Amino acid sequence: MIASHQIETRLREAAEGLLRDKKVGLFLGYEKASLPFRTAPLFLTEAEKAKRLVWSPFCTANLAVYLPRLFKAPADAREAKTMPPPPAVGVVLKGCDARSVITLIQERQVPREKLVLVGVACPGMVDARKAERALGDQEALGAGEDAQGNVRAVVEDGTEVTLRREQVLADVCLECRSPTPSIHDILLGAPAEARETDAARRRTADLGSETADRRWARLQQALSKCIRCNACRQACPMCYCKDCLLDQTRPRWVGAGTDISDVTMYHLVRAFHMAGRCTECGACARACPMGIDARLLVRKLNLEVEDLFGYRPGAALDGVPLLSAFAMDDPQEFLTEP
Amino acid sequence: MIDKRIPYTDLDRLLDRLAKRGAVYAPIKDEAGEVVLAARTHDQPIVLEYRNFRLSPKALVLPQNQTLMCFKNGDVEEPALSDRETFLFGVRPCDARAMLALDKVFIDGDQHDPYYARLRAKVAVIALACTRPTSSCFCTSVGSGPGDAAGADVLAVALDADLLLGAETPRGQELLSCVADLLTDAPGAAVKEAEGQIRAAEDQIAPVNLQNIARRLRDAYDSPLWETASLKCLGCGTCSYLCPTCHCFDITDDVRGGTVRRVRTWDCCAYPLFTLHASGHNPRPTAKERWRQRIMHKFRYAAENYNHLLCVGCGRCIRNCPVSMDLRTVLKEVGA
Amino acid sequence: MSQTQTVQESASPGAWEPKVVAFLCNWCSYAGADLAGVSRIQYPPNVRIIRVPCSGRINPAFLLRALQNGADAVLVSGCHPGDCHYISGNLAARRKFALLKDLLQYAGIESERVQFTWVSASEGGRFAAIVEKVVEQVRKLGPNRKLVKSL
Amino acid sequence: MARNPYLPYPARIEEATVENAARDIKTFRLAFTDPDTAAAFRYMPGQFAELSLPGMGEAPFGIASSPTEAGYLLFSVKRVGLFTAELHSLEAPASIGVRGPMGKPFPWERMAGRNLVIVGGGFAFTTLRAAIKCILDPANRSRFGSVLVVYGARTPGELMYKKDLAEWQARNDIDVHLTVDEPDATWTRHKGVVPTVLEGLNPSPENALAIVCGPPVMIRFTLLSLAKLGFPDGAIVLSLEMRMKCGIGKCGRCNIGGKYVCKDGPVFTREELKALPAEY
Repeated sequence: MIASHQIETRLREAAEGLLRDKKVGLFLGYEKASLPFRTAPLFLTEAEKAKRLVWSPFCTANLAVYLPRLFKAPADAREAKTMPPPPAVGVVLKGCDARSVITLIQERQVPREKLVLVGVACPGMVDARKAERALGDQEALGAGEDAQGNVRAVVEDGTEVTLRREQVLADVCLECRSPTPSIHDILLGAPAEARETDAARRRTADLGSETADRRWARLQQALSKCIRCNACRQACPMCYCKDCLLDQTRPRWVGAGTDISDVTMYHLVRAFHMAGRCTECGACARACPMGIDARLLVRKLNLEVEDLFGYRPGAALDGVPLLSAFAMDDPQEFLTEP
Repeated sequence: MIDKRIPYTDLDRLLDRLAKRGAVYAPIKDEAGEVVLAARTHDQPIVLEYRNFRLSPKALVLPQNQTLMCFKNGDVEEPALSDRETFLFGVRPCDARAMLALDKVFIDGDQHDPYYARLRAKVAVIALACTRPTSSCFCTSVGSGPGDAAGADVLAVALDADLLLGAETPRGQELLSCVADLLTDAPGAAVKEAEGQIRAAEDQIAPVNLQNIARRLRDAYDSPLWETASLKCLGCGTCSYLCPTCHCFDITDDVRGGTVRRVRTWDCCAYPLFTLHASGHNPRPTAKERWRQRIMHKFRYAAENYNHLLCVGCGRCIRNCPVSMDLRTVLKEVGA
Repeated sequence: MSQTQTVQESASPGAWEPKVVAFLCNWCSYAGADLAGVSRIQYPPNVRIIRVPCSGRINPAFLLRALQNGADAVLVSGCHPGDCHYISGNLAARRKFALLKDLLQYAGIESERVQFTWVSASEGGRFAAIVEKVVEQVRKLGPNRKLVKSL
Repeated sequence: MARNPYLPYPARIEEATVENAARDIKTFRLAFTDPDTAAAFRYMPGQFAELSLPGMGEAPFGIASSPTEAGYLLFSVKRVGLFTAELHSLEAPASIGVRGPMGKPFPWERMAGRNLVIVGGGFAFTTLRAAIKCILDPANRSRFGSVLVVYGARTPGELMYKKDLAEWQARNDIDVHLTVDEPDATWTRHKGVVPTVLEGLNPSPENALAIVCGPPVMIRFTLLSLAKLGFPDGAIVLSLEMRMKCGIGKCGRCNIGGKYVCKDGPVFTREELKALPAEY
């Protein structure tokens, strides 16, 4: 494993070079956040400020979420004339983020030629909530990483606590099958060995032989905490629709409040719109302020997508989006026959 | 003023007494082991070790879904509301203060809001002073603090052996008098200890310079700061929905058959639809204007209109922002 | 008056009858249903038909919305593969439906409540048989209580 | 106890008339079903009300009638969104809710004794019609100086309130100038945009007050013209529109700076607006 600080140094050099040589007008990376176990997205436009960039096990955000809005098509003819052409954008990508970018390129939301992709072979990122929970009663004042990739935190009473890496890695990282970006212009870090994750992926989506009523009750229980803040949707790089069905009022598909029926509608609709598109970055679950496993439904859908159609969203740039295509012999065992 | 004491062993009796009069909300552990403010049940012990609740208690006075009226067969029905009292035990001082801020908006103004007012009138707050603030707390900078009694009817401080209590309003006095038999006068040493504890908590909180913040924000309305600070905003409602003072709402109609329910739901200024006109025009078209509105509303417009900030420094927005936005950064930079 | 018609509640619980909302494509299945009627083929009157241009036009939200508004089941029917008036609308829909059915089943909505089939314009008998089957299955399941929004 | 401000007063649509050639503006004449409400609903031109249709929600509209027209309320509504489409589909005697009156009216105390310059464009003429009706009422007319009206629309067919316009043109205590961008064969009045016509008429700013309502572009250029004519900012009155929900300053969306259009507006002087951020 290459130490984070070495990657950080090279990342800063790369960003500085790209900005200085005007290869990009904007560089998206991470900077230090005010709270431990976190980083904040950084919109960098000046080469001199490249030192603000950080690389650590806390670079969780999927920066691909910002790309569609940076390359948003002009709203009307007037805007088309007055809007300056978007600059080329450099962006730091982990394996999952790269899958998102691939999907965005496939869906023609971002132009590949305007992107400089700085991939980092990702060793897995820390789930801030897991880390906080692991500290129990104590609050961390600062956090870093040791040579083995374990997390070290300084807590309130001044003591230093080491949290074992496996203990605090995000679930989504434990399930990740392509931690090294499959698409990149620059690659930092040594490609990590892909984990054997299929069992982990299936286990998390398996409800065994539970009855429909039990499954429904479990879903309702999980969603009952939802406050409809839209964080899961807004954090998702695939949720770029200009007019989201969930916001439409003419007709209004989903009521505005937290009636459990509307909450369930919200999550079913959102999940289904991810079918064949979710790149399993975990942004939705991370964003949820209520700690809901927002991947609950999508995780299962992704397994189906792969089992039924052999499709892995974001795996390859030349793939056709699953639901934009069809085959005469697609499975249809689910159909009702007289 | 803190002058009474009750041993922890009698706390349940005190809450039982309150439960006879109305609903008691108290800190208990939920199924995930997180301490939440929830309706107290007998099988769940009260917990006193917690920083603050993930959700502020604002939903108890400003429910996320509030039925305003129902239309049925051409008639309009207003929802019946129970008149039972609601006791909030263990609310942190910041959240208690937030209720005062909401009062400014919904009650004190030229138009009082009957739905809020009815719920609010029933609520009595027994606040629990903070002993262990978090690194995202900045209550001391918005005129509050770990021992702030504003908004509390009774302020409590948890010491090792006892809970100290003091009435802060006539309502609080009435409450304590109805449980007077469970209370004894707090010895001076205990009161001193409580004060020391609060001061120690205060010292842990990093201040944010909010001197003349309304004026600084007025002068900084056109600052490039808003654009840079809002770039990473995802436009979700986490900050607003968790905020104890954010109160903006939407009114929509739910239809089912011949019945229509007009319902008020929380809304958020970070959403593009919040201000979108039917014509397509949007006075706050980008995250820049919307993020500026959020800060201006809390620290400038509210100061101008109510002489009261719409922020209590609880830090929920900081802790929960998916992209780690920290409004303290903007507040520090603005006009600095 | 409102954007969504609500399926009326039955008069009393004892008199419950399954309510099935059927989304039929204009070119094949709607004509198939029509043929069933013209041919006087008996089928249960529990089905409420909504005509759509093509099964490919159906947004899963239509089906969810029907369930939310009190339908006990939804049935979607399009042209047989290869027969789509728009060449491939039903083929694109087939992938969606396969996943939607799985998703809803996983969520805990009984698979009998969300059914898909193909009926051609000449298959009046098939349409009647399918409706009969769906209604029978739903009758066994009882009224749908999941996702239903009550005011 | 004060009445619940969220409860609409029940009313009925008595008449719905199409106002323009494009047929997307209708004027609805409403009457309260309860005579006590009718007596209690006291308003002045410039104020607005929230119309309510159960199942569709509510939307704010300027009141187009004058309190001198007793017994009914007028609202002219353009079909643009969800609510207005539904409203346009209704006919007498459909029931409808009315919540209000809301906001501050035109500054009637300040208008008294002054010469009034009333400038309107397109379908934003609604509350201006109310104001003119009120001014021209025999009981009120003597309280004001001269009244000059400039009203413009894209085409002759888009001018609203044709009956009123004809009536006003026949009077000698009001000077009405109509203008269109694209005249048809029968058009005999002004041609051109409102600000140009206004400048041509050259009204004196002396002891005068201008009231301006119209689309944003018209407002922008009319303000330039008024400045050229010497009208000080304090003597220019504007009426704003915003997305609203509660109408009573709580829901937090119609504010411009610290002012709420629903309760501090919708009528502002240009001077007041200049002190506010340009977020409208």
